[in-house]
Amino acid sequence: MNPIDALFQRLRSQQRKAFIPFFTAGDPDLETTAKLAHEVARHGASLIEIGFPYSDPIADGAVIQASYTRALNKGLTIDQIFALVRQLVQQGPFKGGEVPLAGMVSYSLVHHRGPDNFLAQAAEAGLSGVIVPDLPIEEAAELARLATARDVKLIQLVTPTTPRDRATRIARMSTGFLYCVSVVGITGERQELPAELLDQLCWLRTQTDLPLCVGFGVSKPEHVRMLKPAVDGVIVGSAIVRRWEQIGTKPIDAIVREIGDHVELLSNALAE
Amino acid sequence: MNPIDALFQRLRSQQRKAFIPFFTAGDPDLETTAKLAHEVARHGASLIEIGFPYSDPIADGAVIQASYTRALNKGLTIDQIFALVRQLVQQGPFKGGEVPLAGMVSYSLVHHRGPDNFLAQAAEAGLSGVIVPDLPIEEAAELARLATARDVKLIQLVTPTTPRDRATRIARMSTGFLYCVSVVGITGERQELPAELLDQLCWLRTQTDLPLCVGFGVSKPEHVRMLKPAVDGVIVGSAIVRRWEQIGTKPIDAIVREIGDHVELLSNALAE
Amino acid sequence: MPSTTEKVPDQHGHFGPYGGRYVPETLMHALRQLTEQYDHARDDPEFQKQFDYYMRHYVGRPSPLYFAERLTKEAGGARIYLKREDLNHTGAHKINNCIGQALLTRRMGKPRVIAETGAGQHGVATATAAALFGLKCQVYMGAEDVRRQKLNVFKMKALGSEVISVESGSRTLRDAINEAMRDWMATVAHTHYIIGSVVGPHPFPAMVRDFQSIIGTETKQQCHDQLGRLPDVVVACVGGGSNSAGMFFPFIADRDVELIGVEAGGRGAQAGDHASTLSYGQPGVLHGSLSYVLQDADGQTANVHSVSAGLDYPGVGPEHSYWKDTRRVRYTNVSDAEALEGFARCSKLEGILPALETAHAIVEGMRVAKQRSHDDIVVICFSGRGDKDCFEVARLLGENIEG
Amino acid sequence: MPSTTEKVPDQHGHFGPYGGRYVPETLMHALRQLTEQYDHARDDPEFQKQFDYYMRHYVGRPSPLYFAERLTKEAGGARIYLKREDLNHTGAHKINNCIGQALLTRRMGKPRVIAETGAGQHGVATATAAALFGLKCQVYMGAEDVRRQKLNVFKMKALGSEVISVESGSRTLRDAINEAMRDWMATVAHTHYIIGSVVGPHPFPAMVRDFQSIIGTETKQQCHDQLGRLPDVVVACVGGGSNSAGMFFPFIADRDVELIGVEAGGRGAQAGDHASTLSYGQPGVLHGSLSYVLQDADGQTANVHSVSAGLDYPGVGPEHSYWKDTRRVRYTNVSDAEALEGFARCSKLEGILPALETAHAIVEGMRVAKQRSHDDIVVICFSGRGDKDCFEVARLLGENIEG
Ligand SMILES: Cc1ncc(COP(=O)(O)O)c(C=O)c1O
Ligand SMILES: Cc1ncc(COP(=O)(O)O)c(C=O)c1O
Repeated sequence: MNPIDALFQRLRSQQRKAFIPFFTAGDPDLETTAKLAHEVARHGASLIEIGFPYSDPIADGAVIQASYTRALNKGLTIDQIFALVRQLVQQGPFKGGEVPLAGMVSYSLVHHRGPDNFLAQAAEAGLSGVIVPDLPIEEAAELARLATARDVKLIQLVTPTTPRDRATRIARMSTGFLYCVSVVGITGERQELPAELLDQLCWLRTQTDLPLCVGFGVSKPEHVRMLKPAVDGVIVGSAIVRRWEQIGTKPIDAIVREIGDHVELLSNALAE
Repeated sequence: MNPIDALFQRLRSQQRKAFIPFFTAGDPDLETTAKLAHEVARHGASLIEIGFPYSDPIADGAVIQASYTRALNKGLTIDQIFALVRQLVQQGPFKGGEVPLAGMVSYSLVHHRGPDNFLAQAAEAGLSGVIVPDLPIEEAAELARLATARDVKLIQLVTPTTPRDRATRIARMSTGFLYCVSVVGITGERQELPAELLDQLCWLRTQTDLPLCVGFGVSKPEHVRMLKPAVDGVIVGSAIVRRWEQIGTKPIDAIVREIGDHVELLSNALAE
Repeated sequence: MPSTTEKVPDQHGHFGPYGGRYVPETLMHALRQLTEQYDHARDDPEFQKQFDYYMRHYVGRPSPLYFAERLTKEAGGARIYLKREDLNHTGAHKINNCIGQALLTRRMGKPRVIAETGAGQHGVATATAAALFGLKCQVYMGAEDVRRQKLNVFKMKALGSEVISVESGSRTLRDAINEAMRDWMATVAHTHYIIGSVVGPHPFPAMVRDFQSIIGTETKQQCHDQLGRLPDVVVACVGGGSNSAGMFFPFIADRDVELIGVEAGGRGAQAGDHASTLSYGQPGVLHGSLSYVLQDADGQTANVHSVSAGLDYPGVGPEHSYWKDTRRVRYTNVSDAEALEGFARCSKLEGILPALETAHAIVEGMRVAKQRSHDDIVVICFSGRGDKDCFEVARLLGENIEG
Repeated sequence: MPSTTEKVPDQHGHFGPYGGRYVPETLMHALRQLTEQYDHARDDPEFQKQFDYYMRHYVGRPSPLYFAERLTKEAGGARIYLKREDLNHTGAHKINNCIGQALLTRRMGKPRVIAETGAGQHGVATATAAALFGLKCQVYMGAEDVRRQKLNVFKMKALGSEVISVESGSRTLRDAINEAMRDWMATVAHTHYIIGSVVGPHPFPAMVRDFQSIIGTETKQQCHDQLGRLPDVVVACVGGGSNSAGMFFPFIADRDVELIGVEAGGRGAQAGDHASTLSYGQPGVLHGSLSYVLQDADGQTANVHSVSAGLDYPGVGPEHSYWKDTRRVRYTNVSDAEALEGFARCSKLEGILPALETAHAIVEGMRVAKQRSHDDIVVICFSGRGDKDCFEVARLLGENIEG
């Protein structure tokens, strides 16, 4: 069984929720990214989303784009990311898929490498799923077919502007879980979560058995507490990634610890 | 009899030619202009043309315009020029009109003061004639009438491009003498005098009894010698005026003397 | 009072008491030749055809008569229409005249043209026409202006013209004109002098007006086609007076059409603070013709000021003096500050950056429109685009946009 | 090989394998709405009438098809005609699209538009259309470009728009597009994003092409009226590909008309030295659609270079990719040095300063003309005027004309 499916089966049976941190591969460097993975796993991460830096990420917010730029400016390559994944899954909680790893990657990069080639390498390295945020279902059929063949989950997104019939179709195509975007717009921290989101989540429950995980704009324990009853997991990205803006003014290890603490704070809120 | 008419009568009877220097009133200052008048009279000037500085002299060359600009920048006024003339004609060779004074003045200035007013003041001050280089015969009838009434000579110009029938009409309207422009173009020094000029002068002789004086571009004894047989006088302007460009690098008196020497050189060539 | 519809100028170039030829004898022959050649050309259908051809295919005419809906709303009165000379090739009305005179130069068989220029607009237009017809071109420009207007100097050079920096006098437009006249006196046999406005000795005022009359002629036709009637008011800015003369002339006989010329009010009515020749000047002689002029007590040309380089001239075309005295055209002025405000309003409301010259006309046009009913029609001659003025406007707003 | 005259794009915006929508789900709803609204508008005679009205009265269309006699002589072969988009309001073809999309925005009842801009041309055109229709407008511009293009920044502000300096990524056009997309994701309910070329997700490539097709449609009509037949060759420069798409599209079914797209050859064929996407790139995804793109070995967008800011883009419209693969259009390129030479030649011979983008098309047009007989006709899309490029050209020639 794919580790992501296994994870949610396990969590559901325990009536627990998934806490899913996101960070960029190679920001500030690959060694630190590996450290960070262990740190967040230690502090309650159930699944980790690893961002593949891309030069022109229209689907991501300014915080994540800046992080991508920092990583690319150091010459990061996709092969290095796969190598990182390969190394991670040989140790600790990543070994055997206890804490699965998913890649967040622009279709520009997937297309360039060739979809099947990309998926083959991702699977071989040890990624259990991929999120391709700029590939709507109209263009996704082929990649979905290939992903199924390779047992890589292709996690689709729904947003508050997605009409209901379309959301149903997206849910039908998604595997692993359904990524529910919490706000109109791009990733970034928000002060509040919109009430309609809860309605949408309730409705989605009636449409699909897939786990529902909410991301975009989640940064505080209050957010997590508010969401908890309606979701199977929460995804936290920008709130983590932006900590790397401090690099140069703070030691790397201190930042890694800070992120670990923040993850613990949020995952505790989810586990309360 | 008007001093200019008297002058040419006298010269003709002596078979001599008029040497007519031109300089700007008030460049470098009025005191020096007065000195210069005496200096050139002492060195052979038969008649002096005094330039009235004007801000936009399209009829004059760059050397004379620069001189006008210098004088105007010091705040020179027309009343001051008339006062200078008034002062000059009370002394030495200017008293009694032995060396007549003529004004060279743009019609812009004449028009502004009112033509009759201007002529009245010019006559009162002691100018025997005026040259208005930007007033062709088509526009000159009124001024000619007023000048005749005030016994001020209105000296007209012909140029190498003036057709013969037109030259005849100009000669008919001119009084005092006929100002023959030697080259196509504006005042300024030239290396040579055009041969056609001599032809034109010969032909003009058959058309008018007025004295013929040649100006524009005369600067060297050779010019004067070449012209002598065909003319009643030569006019020298830029070659004199440009000496004032040295001001600041040479004492004023030295420049006055230089001009005197140059005038002597040229007037001697004419008297040879 | 003479009727303004009588044929002016007369054969000597007199518009009533104005105009004429106040130039050195050296130029008289050339001016007579030019007058003759121009008279022939004007009556020659082949010449007209050529002129029309280049106006249409090269300059991009007819320029639209555009209903300025938002300016109209803002003014809250008469409907405002803009005659879009800014859409012409090189961005202003200047090119109409330059093409006309360049064609005439070719017809006269002269291989060279010269021109004067202030801020550089007429210089660029002349360089353009010279390139088009393969004429050698030299442009006289005051040294001060050369320094301030590097972009236009670059353009003239790129178009193959030589720019001659004039160091005499005030080192600005006036001196460039003086210097160009001087050049012409020496080169008249093979050179034509393309004067940039309805100024200078006869036949220039009439000739430039005729070439620019395509503005008014088109406007009249467009009013007829688009509105079914004549406009009530026509407004244009007046520097030397060419865009206004070209706009007004075809309407002169239509006595019901009110014509308004707008001069540069500058900083105020004091001598040296404005360039409102017709408002504050008096008849005088400048640059070869008799017309209103701004002079000091002695008759020396006065210093003038305007935020707009193209209006910053102490003279004006003689026909305007005639129209002023005969009351056919009313002349008024608009200050620097008002013009800048007009620039901002027109940009924000219509999406058209006006030349600062044009901004003067816009201000007056809106003022007049405000006082009239929505049934009335005010046409503003939109003489040029404002790209050239952005640097100056920014400077006045305290922004540095250069370099 | 599919026939190029088949109806493309299909309902998902696919031009053969190209185009589509590679955007976040957040935008999908807005893009579907936009597609629907645009489809209605396109078929609505009232909308067409409005578009035509503003094209005629505001933009100044039709732009002339001008016989370039001296360029023709210089090339010494086929007759060269220039389609004068430089005479449009704001000086290039960009305004056609901006007016179209601004009208659509008004029709959709949205009060705000955003746009991206590189050198500032599309930003100024968008700010212009926004001013005209009273829309709030914010323009995203890379911080580097804001610094280099102060004049255009000033113009946008004067037109009432806000310019947002983008500090992310390479701080140039690419990043401005990314940032604009992001804004749009958050504001799509009341904001329309006016993309400046035939790029981006469906329906933009088709919609922009349609608005720009007025170029080719007019050209065809003018060829008919002036020449009595179709041209033999049509040449246009290709940045994002909008002026070329607008020019080519109406000729696609006329298989006897040779169509040539000219990309920026820059300093040479090495990666990073040019912007010849179709010549040297490969299919990939950028800014929401699948098309040829310049990428590095990993699929990251490559650095590109061109002397011309408007061609300096690593992508190209998907329909061009389709036309390339189906061989309906031939794509070639012209180097920086050649383009500068073309700029100089056109300026000196025709009195028209071309935009550096346009200069690329001129060079290729003359090259082709040279190889053909005088009976043949080459039409060059004269996409814009060169005023904006004078500073850069002067800098390259070692002259300082700023300040
Ligand atoms: C756009 C524009 N309007 C008006 C003028 C004023 O000239 P005129 O009064 O001759 O039309 C100029 C002169 O440069 C100009 O560039
Ligand atoms: C004058 C001009 N031509 C061409 C282009 C290239 O764009 P496109 O290929 O979309 O026509 C631009 C872009 O700014 C431009 O300004």
